[in-house]
Amino acid sequence: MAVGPYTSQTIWIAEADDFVIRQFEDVYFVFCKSAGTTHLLNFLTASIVKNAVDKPGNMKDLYDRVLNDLELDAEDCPSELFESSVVQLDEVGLLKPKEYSNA
Amino acid sequence: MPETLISDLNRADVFSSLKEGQFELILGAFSARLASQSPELVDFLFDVYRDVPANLELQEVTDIALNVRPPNVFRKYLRPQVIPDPGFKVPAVPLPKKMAPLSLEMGMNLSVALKCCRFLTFHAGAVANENGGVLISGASGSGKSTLTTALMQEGYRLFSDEFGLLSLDKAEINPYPRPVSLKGNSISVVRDMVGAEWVSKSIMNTPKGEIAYRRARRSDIEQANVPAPVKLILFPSFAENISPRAKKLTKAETIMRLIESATNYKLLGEAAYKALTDMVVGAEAYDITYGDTEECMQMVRDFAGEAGL
Amino acid sequence: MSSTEDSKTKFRDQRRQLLRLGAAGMPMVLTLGAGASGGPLISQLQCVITLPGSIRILVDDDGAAWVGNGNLKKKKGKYKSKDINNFKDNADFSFPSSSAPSQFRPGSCSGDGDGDGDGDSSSSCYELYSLDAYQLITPGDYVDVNGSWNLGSDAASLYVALSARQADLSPNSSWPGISCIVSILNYLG
Amino acid sequence: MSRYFTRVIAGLEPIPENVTERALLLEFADVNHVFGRLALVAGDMVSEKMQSVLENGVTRAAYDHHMLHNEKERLERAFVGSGIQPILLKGGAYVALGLEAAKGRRVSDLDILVPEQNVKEAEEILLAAGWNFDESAAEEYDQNYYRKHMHELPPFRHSARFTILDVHHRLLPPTSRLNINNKPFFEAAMPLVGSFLKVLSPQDLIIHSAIHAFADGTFETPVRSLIELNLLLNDLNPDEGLALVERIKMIGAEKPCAYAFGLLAKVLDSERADVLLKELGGVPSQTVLDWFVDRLNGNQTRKSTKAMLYLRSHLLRMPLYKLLPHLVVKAFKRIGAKPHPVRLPEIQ
Repeated sequence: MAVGPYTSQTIWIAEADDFVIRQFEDVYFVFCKSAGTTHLLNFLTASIVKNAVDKPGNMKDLYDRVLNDLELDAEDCPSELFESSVVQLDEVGLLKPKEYSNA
Repeated sequence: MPETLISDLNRADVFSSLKEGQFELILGAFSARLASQSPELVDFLFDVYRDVPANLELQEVTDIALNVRPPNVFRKYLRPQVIPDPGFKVPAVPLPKKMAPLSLEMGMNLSVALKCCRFLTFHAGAVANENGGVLISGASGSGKSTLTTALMQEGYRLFSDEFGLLSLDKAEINPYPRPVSLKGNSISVVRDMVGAEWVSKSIMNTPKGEIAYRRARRSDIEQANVPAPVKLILFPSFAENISPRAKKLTKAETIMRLIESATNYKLLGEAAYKALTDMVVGAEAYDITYGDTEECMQMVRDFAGEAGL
Repeated sequence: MSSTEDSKTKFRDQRRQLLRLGAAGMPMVLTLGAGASGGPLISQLQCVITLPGSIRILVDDDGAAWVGNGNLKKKKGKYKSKDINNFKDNADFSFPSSSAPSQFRPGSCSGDGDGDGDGDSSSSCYELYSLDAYQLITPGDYVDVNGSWNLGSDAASLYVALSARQADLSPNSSWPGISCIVSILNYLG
Repeated sequence: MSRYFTRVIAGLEPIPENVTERALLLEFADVNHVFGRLALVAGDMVSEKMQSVLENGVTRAAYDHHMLHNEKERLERAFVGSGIQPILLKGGAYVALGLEAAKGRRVSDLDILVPEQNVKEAEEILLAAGWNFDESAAEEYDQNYYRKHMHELPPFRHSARFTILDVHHRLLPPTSRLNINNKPFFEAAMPLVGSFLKVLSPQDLIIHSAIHAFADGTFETPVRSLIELNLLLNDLNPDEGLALVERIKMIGAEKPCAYAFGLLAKVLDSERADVLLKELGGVPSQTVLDWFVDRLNGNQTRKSTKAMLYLRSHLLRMPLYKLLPHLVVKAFKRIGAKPHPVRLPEIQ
């Protein structure tokens, strides 16, 4: 369930200053300072956040970069899974749309 | 000023101090101000808390304030009962007057669990030797108290059978050596293990069945301000007639489990996250299933050795 | 194939499996320590009371309460005194005044036909609550993160309030769910 | 003792030197939900031990503020682009505005105000964004009850975060005897900097706080309410202060505000409140004002409390059976139902 409206053109960003990330094995614990919440990410969602920190982008852009980083193809990681992962990150406040954050 | 222990005090003085609500108990991580009209509580303090530093007049504000009192003025005359009153709203059941000690212990535990934020608080037993500490995380009935007692017998200091208190600035646990609470069958197991003189007389027919307390040793109390780095984390579970088995846990699994067993993880935010992950980095963790305390201890000894304890 | 490539393949396979699970709906983000109460899961708080049969609770304006399964019908907002007395006489449990918290007590109170002794007098000084047979009540849901009771004004909340009162009056009674409520009242320790 | 402790926590009296009094002060602050406030007032003027005990209150308030920050963000995300700009109320607004009244304050729920004509749409937006009606109010009866009689929708609870959100469309129920003009609140609401959300004007914050404390029925956290009102009032600049009385009259909140000012003058010696009270023509009833003072003093009945205070111990506690009704007062509006998760009635 999306937290709010977004489109394919929405630019997603992640604010690195707001996180404390610690990796254990293939699992990432992320503490979100502003919200005071702890989240567990896997390699996919961790890569999404990392890419959105380095260079915010729209859904398609992030999708391409993440697949490239993880050496995966669209068969391994369908775009629906990618989009639902972005929405989950939005839900917990680790990603947000850029136009919203500028408001 | 040298510390006064409860055993140094006069019984009548302690009782009148309790009546005045002036009795100050100073024990490791937390101090407590106690008030009570119950002579049973005085007996209990002189037995189970005899080596604990205390003052007849309040010297400082305390972490915990507890009034072990009859539930209301009228009930006192109708049917003697006591209720723990930690000075804030908690669900508590009034107990018969003879159960005042249980009421005290429950009230102190509730206060620590719900009120104190200075440490990341795990629902866990904790002990340590000169090389480091062991955290024993488990639900009621997992044998936390029995294992804590068994490790004490092996030369470990008692930190607590109920709370692992992790500092927020470094990966150290802090002692709070209150008496170890024993239920049902574990009472006789522990009496055999440590000698009957170290275990209080049983309180029968409590809402939790038969209860007794294994006293902290003077050496535990004397070192109640000396923290220890955590080296070993155990998640025991007890089941009758089961052969012992253990599984080494990954760091990630350990972190997730510990977050679940912490009473104030969310509350403490970033500090808790850092302290907890730091602690797990420096410790080995095992899930243990056992049906016999000695068999379990054999495994624990091995793990402790590997962890450098 | 070299052993490093072997482990690389295994690693990839594990990741692919995780992605398949994700596509099947497994969450890819997990928020930790977000229990319903905002606090830790305390096992004693998880116990559930299953009501053994349908239960009715009658509350008067002083907060006294009677618990039974008798029938009571309201006419024009009032109960017949005869029915009330009958319910009280057959109640399985009764509670002294001040037992039911104020939000469960009848809002306004009036009686009529009083004193003529024909058994037809009626009163609005009562409120009746009903609980279904086999209804599940989780008293722990009514304890908030600070350890305070947080009751609504529904029948289940009333049942929880009276359970706590019963634990106070008689922790060893046959009140349905008494051990659950006592374990909550004792949790920790 | 309560008046004295309230004044200490309001920063009007020094922290007592006597250890027993200090211990009682800590308990008083805890019971009255102003522990974090006391921590601020005490600062480093007290012993290290007392500071470390008070730190518990700072931690709890910090947690609440984080939670609130998060909820506020989620709310913004939900409403962005909808054209509806909810107005943050109460603690949520104080925290978002960084007001003095927010410091050390605990906040458990988020309260928002939306115009009545937007309520339906707001409800749909919230349901779509993961808020559900709290189980305790999910039944049709309660839904109808809320919609008909209350000034808010049934409480929402977020399905993943379990936080509670109260959506108001007016500041008092239509059935309230007090006839509040709601329109000016909406008209004067101001944008919250860096956000899609709005907040009430500085004067309206005070008026709403007074309405909430004195007209909502219960005066349930008297010490906290009073200290909050005092801080809000102190934040007004002189011009805003002068305009306040006109504003109160326009809104029709003379009564709760008179009691608020009366109490501030009486308990906290607030000169500003005294001036405002005179402008309003005094309190409607001295007896009612005294009753509020009694509540502040924790009196159930005057006699019994006097006796209690003489016990010098912290016997302000109540037995369990009295505690229960007391505790549920706060929950009174959570008109409940069976604790089953119940399907929502369709929303047309």
